[in-house]
Amino acid sequence: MSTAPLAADKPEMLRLEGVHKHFGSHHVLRNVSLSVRQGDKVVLCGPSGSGKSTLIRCINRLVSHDQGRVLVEGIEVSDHARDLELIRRDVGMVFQQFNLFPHLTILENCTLAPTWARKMGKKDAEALALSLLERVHIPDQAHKYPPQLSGGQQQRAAIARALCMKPKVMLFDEPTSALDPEMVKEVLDVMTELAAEGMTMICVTHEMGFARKVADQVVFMDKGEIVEEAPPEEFFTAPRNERTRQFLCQILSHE
Amino acid sequence: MSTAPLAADKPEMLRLEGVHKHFGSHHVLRNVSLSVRQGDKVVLCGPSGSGKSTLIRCINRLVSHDQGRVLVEGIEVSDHARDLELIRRDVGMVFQQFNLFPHLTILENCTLAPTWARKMGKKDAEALALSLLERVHIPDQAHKYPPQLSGGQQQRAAIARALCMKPKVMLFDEPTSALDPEMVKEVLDVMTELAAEGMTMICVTHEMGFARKVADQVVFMDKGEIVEEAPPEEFFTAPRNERTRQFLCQILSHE
Amino acid sequence: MSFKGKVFLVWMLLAACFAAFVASFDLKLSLIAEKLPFLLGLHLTPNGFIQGLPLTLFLCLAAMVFSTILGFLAALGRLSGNPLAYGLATFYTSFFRGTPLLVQLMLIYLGLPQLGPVPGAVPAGIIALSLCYGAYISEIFRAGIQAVPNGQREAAAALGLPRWLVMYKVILPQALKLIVPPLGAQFISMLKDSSLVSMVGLWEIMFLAQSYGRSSYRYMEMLLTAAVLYWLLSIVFEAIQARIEARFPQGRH
Amino acid sequence: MSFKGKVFLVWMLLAACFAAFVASFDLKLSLIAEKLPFLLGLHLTPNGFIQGLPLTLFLCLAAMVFSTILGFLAALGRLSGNPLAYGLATFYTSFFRGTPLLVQLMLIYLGLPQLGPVPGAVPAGIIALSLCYGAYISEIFRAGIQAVPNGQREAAAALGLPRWLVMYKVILPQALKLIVPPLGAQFISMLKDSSLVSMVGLWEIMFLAQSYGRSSYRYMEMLLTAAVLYWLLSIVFEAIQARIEARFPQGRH
Amino acid sequence: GPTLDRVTKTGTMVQVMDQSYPPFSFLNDKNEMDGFDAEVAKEVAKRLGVTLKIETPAWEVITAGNWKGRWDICICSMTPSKQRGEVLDFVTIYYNTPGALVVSADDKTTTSMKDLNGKKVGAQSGTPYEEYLNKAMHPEDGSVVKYPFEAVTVTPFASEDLAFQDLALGGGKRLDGIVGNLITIQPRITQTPDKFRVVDANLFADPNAIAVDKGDPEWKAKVASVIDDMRKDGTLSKISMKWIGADIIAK
Ligand SMILES: Nc1ncnc2c1ncn2[C@@H]1O[C@H](COP(=O)(O)OP(=O)(O)OP(=O)(O)O)[C@@H](O)[C@H]1O
Ligand SMILES: Nc1ncnc2c1ncn2[C@@H]1O[C@H](COP(=O)(O)OP(=O)(O)OP(=O)(O)O)[C@@H](O)[C@H]1O
Ligand SMILES: [Mg+2]
Ligand SMILES: [Mg+2]
Repeated sequence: MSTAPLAADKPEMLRLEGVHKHFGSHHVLRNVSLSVRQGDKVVLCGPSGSGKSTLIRCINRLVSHDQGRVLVEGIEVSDHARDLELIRRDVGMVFQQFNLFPHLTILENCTLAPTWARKMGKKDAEALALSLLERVHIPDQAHKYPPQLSGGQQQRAAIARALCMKPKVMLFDEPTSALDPEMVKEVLDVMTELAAEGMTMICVTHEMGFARKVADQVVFMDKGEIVEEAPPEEFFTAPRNERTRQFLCQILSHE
Repeated sequence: MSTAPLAADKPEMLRLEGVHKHFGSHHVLRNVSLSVRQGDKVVLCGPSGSGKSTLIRCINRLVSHDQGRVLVEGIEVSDHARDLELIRRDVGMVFQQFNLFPHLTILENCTLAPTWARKMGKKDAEALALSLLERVHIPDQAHKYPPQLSGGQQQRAAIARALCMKPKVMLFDEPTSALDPEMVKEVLDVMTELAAEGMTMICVTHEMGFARKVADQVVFMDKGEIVEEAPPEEFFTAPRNERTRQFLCQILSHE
Repeated sequence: MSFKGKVFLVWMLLAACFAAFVASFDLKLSLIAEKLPFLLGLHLTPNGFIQGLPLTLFLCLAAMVFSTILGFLAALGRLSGNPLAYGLATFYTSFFRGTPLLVQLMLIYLGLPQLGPVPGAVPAGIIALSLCYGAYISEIFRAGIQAVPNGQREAAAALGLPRWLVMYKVILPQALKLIVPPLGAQFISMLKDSSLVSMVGLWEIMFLAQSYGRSSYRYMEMLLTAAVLYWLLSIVFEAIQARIEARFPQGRH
Repeated sequence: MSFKGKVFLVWMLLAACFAAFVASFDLKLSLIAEKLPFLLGLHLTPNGFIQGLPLTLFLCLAAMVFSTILGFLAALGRLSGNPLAYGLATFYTSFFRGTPLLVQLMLIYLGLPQLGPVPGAVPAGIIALSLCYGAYISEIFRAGIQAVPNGQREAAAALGLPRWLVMYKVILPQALKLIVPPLGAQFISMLKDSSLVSMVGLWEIMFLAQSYGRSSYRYMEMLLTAAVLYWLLSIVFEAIQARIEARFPQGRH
Repeated sequence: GPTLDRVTKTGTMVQVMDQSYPPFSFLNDKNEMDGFDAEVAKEVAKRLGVTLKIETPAWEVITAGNWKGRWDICICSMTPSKQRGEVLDFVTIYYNTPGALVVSADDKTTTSMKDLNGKKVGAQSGTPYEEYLNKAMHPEDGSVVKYPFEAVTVTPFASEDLAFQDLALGGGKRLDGIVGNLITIQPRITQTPDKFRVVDANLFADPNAIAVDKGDPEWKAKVASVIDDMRKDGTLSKISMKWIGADIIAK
């Protein structure tokens, strides 16, 4: 009988220890610690400006932290260029604004990194890209340019692009908040499928339906601190912290 | 006993008769007719690209229609510059991207049109602007520049700016879809208050909670046509058209 | 040491290298000292007119004003739907961007008299510089005006503001942020191109430098002196430009 | 009639006005006909070297290549965090933007021999044009590179691509769209500034026009001929630029 | 005529001359135009009883003619020729000067123009010296010029300075020789000793005339008579001795 092993048994993928970050005099992350095991799905939420993006950008060092340690698979993230490139290849990232390369076709977007950074052959890279485009349900868009696609299609292409590097962790930074409402679902569906396949994921999102359904752990941030960290049932039904309660009330009230 | 008069008794504010619009060879509005009486609140929804924005832009001629007639208070909207300026002063508009003037303070944003187009004195215009900023709950932001405000505050400032011209109709084009989720509520609240005060409103939005609560009439567009037009109870519970049903299913499913 | 400090050091080093290179020419510094007051325009010409640096500055400042006005009008023409305005504006820019300033100056100085008016050297110089640079500047204004997001125009129009007011109160103030940097670059070019008007006998910096250089048979000394003056002027221009840029509000939503 | 048709009519009208103005100079057309083949470079110089239009084109094309490379490198320097690279790049651009091309040409043509190498007229001209325009072009590259949204850089970095590859495959191709138009404008300026290298005895268009004009005392005829040649060349340049621009994908998300 | 009327009416005579052609015209230490031509002009103005104003546009602009009342007279070392005569009137030839050949001081072999056959010889463009090298002189008086060489590679320069800078690098580096006005060359050689050597000091005689705009015979006659007086009473010769150190006045 094969059941998923208990979370505690799985190896640790990511670890943040007492991370601080300042932008000028602005203290954006305050003593943030977090541990994510293989296969975990973490949803990160909190008000605008609370430091969610900064936090997940510290993981692949698009932002460099001032203090504390960030470890990916046990390797400390630092400015060492070679190490950094290796870590980044294992950590996929999906942005709110898609950030597809508009001058390349969807297929070229997907094969660029595998051919250059993974030294994959052109044929292999294209085959891999096509299979992943299939997985996000847009195989027929491979030869179009990003601006020719709808927002939802672009975001799914961006997910495929990240998956082409065969990452071990995926970071999502509000992947659906720039989308028209009818397209939100198609992207969330792809993310749900990815979660079901066992991908380790950290996801900044305000789609609480998705959080309820997919997350193992919901993390709530405010003013640079992790205020609450709980499994979704507990988080939504019995938030311990007053700030969490307020936040949930605000974003759920108009649904 | 003062009750609201029956809708049919109220004078007609807006009327579209068989309006067509092409962008090049792309037929964007197909024989659209619509009538809005004073005090009516109409919510317009439909998939991306269905022509919602184009439709409401035809009303104040940010887009010029090819065929059919558009009447505002019985005056036909045409290219006649003087008439057009007069009509536009009576029709307020709020955009998805706020479109505040970033080089002017919020107060200056609000007083620009009254002083130049309504020839109001500077003092009067400022007093009016401050009272309206109060009404949208941001009187303390009057002397800041737009980029210094949060999205929700900016959108409320944009509503105040439009109200400063004392318009008879307000057009809203997805006023909350560029906002962070915690800010959606504060804008919808202001719009609900405005509706309660009897403003005639046409509102493109996907906030179905708002539509249920405020609208007299919900209009569903697809591919340039008005497909369904019904009071909210009927629209949400018993949509007659298949396309409406599909759309509602898509955007309500992940809430 | 700070980044700025290090950069300053690098500059000093390079300036020293340049000075060493120049020193290898075996320059007669006494000549420079003797002629500098004239280049700086501390004296008037025998005709009682300004000369040297003040004349260069005067020509440029006048041409700046006129070329900016011309450039703005031509930009409106290029953005206009009126075929006459559009045709005029494009013909103007094509001709004045496509032909050498020297030819334009000669057409005005030697050609205009054929039609009647006989322009003096100063007006001819200012007209030529203004027309030529107006053509370049029109492109800058056009790009700046077009870069203002269309939403701004729409929001202003939706408020019922007349078109000129939209341009004056909403578009131009925002376009300026994009217009000022390339405009400053054009003015620095103009500074140096103004030396061409020595053709019509104006004693600006380059004219004096060349005259002195030839009559003393010390061409390099004078050219270098002129170069340093132009360099200083352009550094001053850049500083002014940076000041103006700094006054624009930073953010855009 | 279509807008284009009307604009064409306006152009024809203006061209006719211009022709009438020029005709009022009482030009000796036979002289133009006689000298045109030389200006067009249909014959070689007595030295067996190219002259006239082909020489102008050759100088410009060579200087275009070198100034673009220089400009790109200087732009990288200005965007770099390394104080040496930054200092070098800013010193270079400040000097070559701030001083007249004439002085730069003289420094290279007459100054370099002091250090040893005696550059010929053609290399000196190309070096001077390249250095001078490289300084302007660096500013264009800098602005173009900076205008590519930061998200592009971040997305590429997040994929683990090394920095040079991010520049080469992601940033530059997108920056080109913003770089090409002002670059084209610079090349058109360069076309006309290349006439300055006649100073060192290169028989390009302006040199020939001026010497024929001087020796026949028919200065206007020759200047106008040169002007028309430059104008035509710049129209051709603009057409090529428009073609290149048209090849860029239109949309941006 | 119009020029004479204007000079009488305004009491000023506007003299136009080259900005730098020492010792005939140049900016002196007081920043005033000075030299042989300037002094002749001063004297002419004095005798006409008017004040003198000097303007210095580019040579091309002066020789384009059609002065439109901008300038009244050009005492500016202009060599008369048939073509120039079409746009300007020549009052009188006031001095002659020899054309000279200069080579680099380190060039010990060149003894005449003949030795420079096929070599690079520089001259200021638009001058009789360039025409001489091109074997294309057309003197106004119709005299025939002798050319004691087959063909040289003519290298025209916008200014003589650059030609001399090139020659100063050494014979054959960029240039083998220069043909120019002996009188303008002389001070240059004294200023920069050990660089140049005059090979032939009398290639041909170059006449220099006073020019006025076309269409005013009265003014032309008036200037001619003033110059004639100055020639007769020795004033011109005195000025010549002062600036040139020799009497080059055309008799
Ligand atoms: N590069 C930067 N320079 C300066 N300040 C920054 C920078 N990036 C972020 N900040 C500031 O840091 C704070 C946290 O930003 P962050 O983007 O992490 O918030 P967030 O929680 O992702 O908010 P949002 O929901 O708006 O994306 C904000 O106050 C922001 O203004
Ligand atoms: N200025 C324009 N030029 C050309 N096509 C246009 C223009 N404006 C809109 N369109 C096209 O017209 C169609 C309808 O556009 P419109 O903006 O009205 O749709 P919408 O219903 O408002 O969609 P969304 O929800 O994305 O705002 C779309 O296909 C769009 O591409
Ligand atoms: Mg964020
Ligand atoms: Mg829309």
